[in-house]
Amino acid sequence: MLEITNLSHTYGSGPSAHNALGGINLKVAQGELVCIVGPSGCGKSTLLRSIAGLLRPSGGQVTLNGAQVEQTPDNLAVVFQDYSRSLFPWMSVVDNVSLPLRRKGMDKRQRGQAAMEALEEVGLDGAAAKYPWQLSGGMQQRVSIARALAYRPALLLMDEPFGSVDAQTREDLEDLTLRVRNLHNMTIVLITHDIDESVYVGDRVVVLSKAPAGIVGDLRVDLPGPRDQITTREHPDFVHLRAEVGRLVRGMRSPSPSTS
Amino acid sequence: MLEITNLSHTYGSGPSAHNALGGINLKVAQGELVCIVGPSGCGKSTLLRSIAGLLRPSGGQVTLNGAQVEQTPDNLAVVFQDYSRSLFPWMSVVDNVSLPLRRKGMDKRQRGQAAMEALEEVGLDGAAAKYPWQLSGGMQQRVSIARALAYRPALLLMDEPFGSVDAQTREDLEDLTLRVRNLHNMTIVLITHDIDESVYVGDRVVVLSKAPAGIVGDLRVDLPGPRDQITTREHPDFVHLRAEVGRLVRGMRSPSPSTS
Amino acid sequence: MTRHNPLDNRLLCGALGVAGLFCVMEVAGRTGLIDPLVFPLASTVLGRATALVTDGEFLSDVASTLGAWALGLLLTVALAVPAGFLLGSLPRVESALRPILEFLRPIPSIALIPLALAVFSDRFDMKVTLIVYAATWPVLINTMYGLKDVDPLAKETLRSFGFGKSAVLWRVSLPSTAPFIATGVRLASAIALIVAISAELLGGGAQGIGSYVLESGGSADAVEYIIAAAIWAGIIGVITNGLFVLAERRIFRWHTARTEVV
Amino acid sequence: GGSDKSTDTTAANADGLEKTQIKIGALPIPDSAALYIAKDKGYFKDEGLTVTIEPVVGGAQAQQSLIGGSLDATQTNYVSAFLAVAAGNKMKIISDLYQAAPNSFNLMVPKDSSIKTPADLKGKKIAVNSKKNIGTLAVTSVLKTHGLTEADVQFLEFPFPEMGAQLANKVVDAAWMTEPALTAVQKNLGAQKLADTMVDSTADFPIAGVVVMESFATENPKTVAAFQRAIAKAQQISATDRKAVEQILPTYTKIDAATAAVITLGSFPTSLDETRLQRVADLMVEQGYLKSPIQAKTLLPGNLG
Amino acid sequence: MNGLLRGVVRLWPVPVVLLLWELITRGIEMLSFPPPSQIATSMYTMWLTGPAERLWLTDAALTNIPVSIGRLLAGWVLAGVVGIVLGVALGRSPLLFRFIDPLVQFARAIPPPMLLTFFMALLAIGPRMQISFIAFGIVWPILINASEGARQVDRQHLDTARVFGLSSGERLFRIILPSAMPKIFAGLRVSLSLALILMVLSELVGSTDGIGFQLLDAQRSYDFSGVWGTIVVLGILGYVFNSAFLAAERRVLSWHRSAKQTT
Ligand SMILES: Nc1ncnc2c1ncn2[C@@H]1O[C@H](COP(=O)(O)OP(=O)(O)OP(=O)(O)O)[C@@H](O)[C@H]1O
Ligand SMILES: Nc1ncnc2c1ncn2[C@@H]1O[C@H](COP(=O)(O)OP(=O)(O)OP(=O)(O)O)[C@@H](O)[C@H]1O
Ligand SMILES: [Mg+2]
Ligand SMILES: [Mg+2]
Repeated sequence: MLEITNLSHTYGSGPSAHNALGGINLKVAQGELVCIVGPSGCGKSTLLRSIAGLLRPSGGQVTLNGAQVEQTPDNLAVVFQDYSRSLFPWMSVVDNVSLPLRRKGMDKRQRGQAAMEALEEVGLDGAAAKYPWQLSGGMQQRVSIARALAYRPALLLMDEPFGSVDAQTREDLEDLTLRVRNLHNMTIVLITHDIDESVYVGDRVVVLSKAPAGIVGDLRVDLPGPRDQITTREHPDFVHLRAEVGRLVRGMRSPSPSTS
Repeated sequence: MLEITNLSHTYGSGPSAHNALGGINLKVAQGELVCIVGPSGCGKSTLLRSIAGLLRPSGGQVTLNGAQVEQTPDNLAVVFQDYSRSLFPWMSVVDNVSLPLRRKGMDKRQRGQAAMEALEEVGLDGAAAKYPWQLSGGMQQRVSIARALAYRPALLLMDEPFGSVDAQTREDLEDLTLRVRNLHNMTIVLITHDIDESVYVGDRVVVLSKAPAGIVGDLRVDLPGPRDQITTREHPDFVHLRAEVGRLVRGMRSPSPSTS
Repeated sequence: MTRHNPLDNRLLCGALGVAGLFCVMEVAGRTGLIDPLVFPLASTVLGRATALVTDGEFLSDVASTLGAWALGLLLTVALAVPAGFLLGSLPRVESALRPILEFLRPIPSIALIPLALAVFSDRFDMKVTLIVYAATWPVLINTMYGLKDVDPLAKETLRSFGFGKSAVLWRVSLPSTAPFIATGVRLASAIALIVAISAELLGGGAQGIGSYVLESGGSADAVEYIIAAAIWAGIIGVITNGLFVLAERRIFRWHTARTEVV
Repeated sequence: GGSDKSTDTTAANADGLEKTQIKIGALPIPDSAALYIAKDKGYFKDEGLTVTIEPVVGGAQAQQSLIGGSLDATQTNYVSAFLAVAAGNKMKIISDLYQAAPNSFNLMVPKDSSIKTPADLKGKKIAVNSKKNIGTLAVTSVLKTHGLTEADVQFLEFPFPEMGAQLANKVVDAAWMTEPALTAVQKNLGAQKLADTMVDSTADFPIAGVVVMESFATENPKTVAAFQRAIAKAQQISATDRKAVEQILPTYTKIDAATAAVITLGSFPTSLDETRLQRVADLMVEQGYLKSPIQAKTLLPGNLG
Repeated sequence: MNGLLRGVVRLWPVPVVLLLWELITRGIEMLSFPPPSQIATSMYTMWLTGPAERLWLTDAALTNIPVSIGRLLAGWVLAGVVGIVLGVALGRSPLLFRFIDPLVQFARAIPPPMLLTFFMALLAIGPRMQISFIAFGIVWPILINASEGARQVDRQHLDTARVFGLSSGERLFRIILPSAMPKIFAGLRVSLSLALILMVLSELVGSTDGIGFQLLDAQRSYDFSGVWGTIVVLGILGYVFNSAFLAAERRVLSWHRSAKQTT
């Protein structure tokens, strides 16, 4: 479904240029959930923005269902890393969630209902009438997740979507994502820093190296489904995979914070 | 050093009022590192803002070294949850870090040097001349950590400071925080969602309940120092404490994301 | 990777736009849509305007107007920006002074010219005062609006490091308000030019673009002179605005980089 | 403000003048020809005066400049001067400059206008350069002789150069005009003369002179006298030598030599005559411009109060 | 009631300034600067000595003030519509901007008194010409602010809109306009005061009614308390308009104020 060929990107030009992506090749099949992990600043968000057509890469190309991505493709949703700035402060929470649903040809009532359902699923039905700036960080993040899930996109891109919530909510949101994916056969690319999470939710885990980002590992996660927070995490394959991913990420790290 | 008595806060008024803090009592000793955990949206950031004197609480009071906090107290640093908005887009990274040092009576050269050292410690010496909006999310977060640490405050407040970085960097930053705390005898209040982290870095872990937030647990962490990412985490007390905290957080969760 | 799309050239596009308007006016005149007797042909006016370039008298008039403009604008900024900060950061003072300011603001500087004539023994001073009076408002208002737009978290960051009010003002409020102020100054710059010329036009005087128009007032084709001078006023406006924009782009790269259309 | 602030109040020089630097306001119209002739021919210099002539917009504005002190003297029309004095301003007329001649101020109508005599103006719109001024005064007296009053018409203010356009656009039905616009509308638009407004009670009507603040006149009697002598010489030339006027016009107005040669000029009186001025004041009283009579002689220097 | 009282109390600087002004003008005794008491008297006779059944308004008040306000508001609304539409278009289309911007900068630097010549030539004098003249003269702050506001939408907001495939209409009405609103309002507010100025100007030449006409009339008659009276009326009108505008703004931009509030 999604095919990335030789994708590279350089920010700026001249001596201050920064080569963020150095020729990435990646195929994602329909209905697959691919997790991307890699050190901070390696180029994960850049990759995601290229897939979303928000950034014109310096080289290579992204094709989606055979067509090259030039503009932002249809039927796509993104949960941005900087979620608080991606919510519109002049709209209430429920309006923020229902806004994209206009494209789905729903009428006002349907939109409101779908938005309320999505908010309920992330545990925010009580905050529907509030404005984003009246919410805590984690609640804002959940609004942007609800917005993306309510949209039921064919391709969902998530950039560290569960970073600001507590452990229990995080697990619930992981399960919610898996459930929605299965129900609607979505393709998902999810960036995360949590190696356990990447193995738990992913069908595949792709490990990126430090700048310029390249793929240093692409592990298939063959855990028995349906996944479960307790049994899956205790599964020997899980423990093995997570150690493997950990090793890959660690090995690829570049100038580490000084440990003097 | 820090004493919080009966602190309560309500946002707004009338029917849409939201009672975020419901009478919190807490004492933090000089040099202590207290971790605060609690469900998303319970009021952790609100508590932190009250301590920083950025929010006038509806009731109760905060005293610091015997004096009531009315204004922002001296010799304080904060790492905000919404770190990207707390960096100044019109200044380079190194200027962002060195700005607060003006208050320390350092001259320009000293400030630059201290800022560069701090950036090095968080692994960002290469990005000193860039602007915040040219950095990735995790890098921005590290800039704001570097800024706080370079300042060497007597009291350091951190609101989910390591949420956007990869696992390895996170561990390095945890150790960095502990090291700087020991060197300069700082008092630190750290909000986190990672229960392991709270036990690993904290001298105490305080668990808050869902709105209105109250303290449901206050656990002393008596792990042998100096802490170490591998041995400490394997220590039986660590495993025990983390399970304890996990139970407390889970127990106090309110309307959970639907798990149908 | 360098593309040479002519449409990327600002100057070329601008020139095309101007030429387009010129042609429309000329055609309107030639087809009688606008009676050339009532309003001269674009080409006639252009000829007249071009001839002014070699008119030493006109050039010294332009210099004199620009002198008042520059001084007036400088004083405006020196006055309105601090005032905007004062009013924006001291709500009590603002609410006390608001009735007076809001009363003064809509009073046309042009209606004040006869009164100003009776007060000032020097026309230059009078011009500059009127310029400051009229140009202050956009700078003041933009400063106050910009101040309201400062990200509170940025302010809190500095406050949390123990910086005082003035430091927050100087290091956060000023830089993040600066783009707003710049827009205000850009608006004010045109107003200053307008007021300078209007004051010459309605108050008399020996020097200035307005006086030049005044001197030609007795001529049979005075309208041509008025329009030719108006064209020069417009051109000066385009040039000064261009300079301001250029400066803004340099100074506020941090602002445009995050927001501008790519 | 006040005249105390005016420029360079030098102590008595060789001629005993109180003040040698004078700034005078003038309109760029034929009325002020003598000022420029006096400057051009060096008559001011002969009297020890250095005179700067600054363009002004109109009588009212120029008088405000006198009060403020940016001008020492100014050309003004007499109607404005009397109105200003009646309002309480203390001013003196020190020289006469211009006087109406036949066909120097005409009411014009468009080429194909249905208005044939001033009596047809009932309910019509008339353009004048300034309301409550010499134009309305003169037009009203023409209307009176045709059985109409001021209330029968509507006066609209337009600058002289724009009146042609307003006639052509039928915004106004008639326009009260003077040179050079008068010639221009005849030539360009074929506009026609409806009436000469300077006949009967306004025949040879005094139009414009030079005024100063009363305080200026009392403080600088010798300077005023020197100024008057210089103007008198220049008026003598203007009155007798049309060529001299035609030559000076292009130097301070944008009237070219060819136009200057054909336009109708008023006359240039060589003395300041109180009885002539009194006609203006009386007509103004008659038409209600002034509430109470004014003695013209109180406006001449030497008659204080 | 409480709010009203507070509103009145807030006006305390007004009497203070009036008193000072009275003392100063009495002190300097200049004809062109009559004391406020005299101005008040002349305002009263000018506008408030009519018959009781018309609320004591005189003919002058009833003919001049409403027509002026009508022209002013018509011009302002016209300028608002044109300014916002064109400004947002310029702000969002770099190409259009490159073509039109010099003309915009050119046009807004032309002094209105000179512009009047042009407008009188284009449109015969009358309300049509006056309204378009006012609109033309005041459109610039709205246009420039709107284009600036539309250009400087937070890129994250636009990316979000693009990602969710919002149509261009939704992008415009739900993202760009709301983000540009604060700036647009700043422009509208500046223009409202400018409109008053342009209204006066448009009534100075060739008009037969309006506040500007009355101002001119007073000037021509050397009636300085009349001149000041009209100036005061302009000030009062400006104050009233501005207060009404601010009230509207507070409603429309409530999200903006709260979102930007320091806690
Ligand atoms: N400005 C505000 N206006 C109204 N309500 C607010 C405001 N700020 C916060 N709240 C409410 O107060 C509660 C606590 O918010 P707070 O930011 O302290 O939560 P938190 O514990 O930091 O959560 P998180 O872990 O998600 O950041 C939330 O329910 C939120 O909706
Ligand atoms: N607008 C920009 N201009 C210049 N450099 C940029 C810009 N945006 C990103 N970069 C650089 O590109 C690199 C990759 O950034 P990116 O945001 O893709 O990282 P990331 O993998 O998402 O990191 P994180 O996990 O910290 O979010 C970083 O080194 C950053 O400094
Ligand atoms: Mg990222
Ligand atoms: Mg929080």
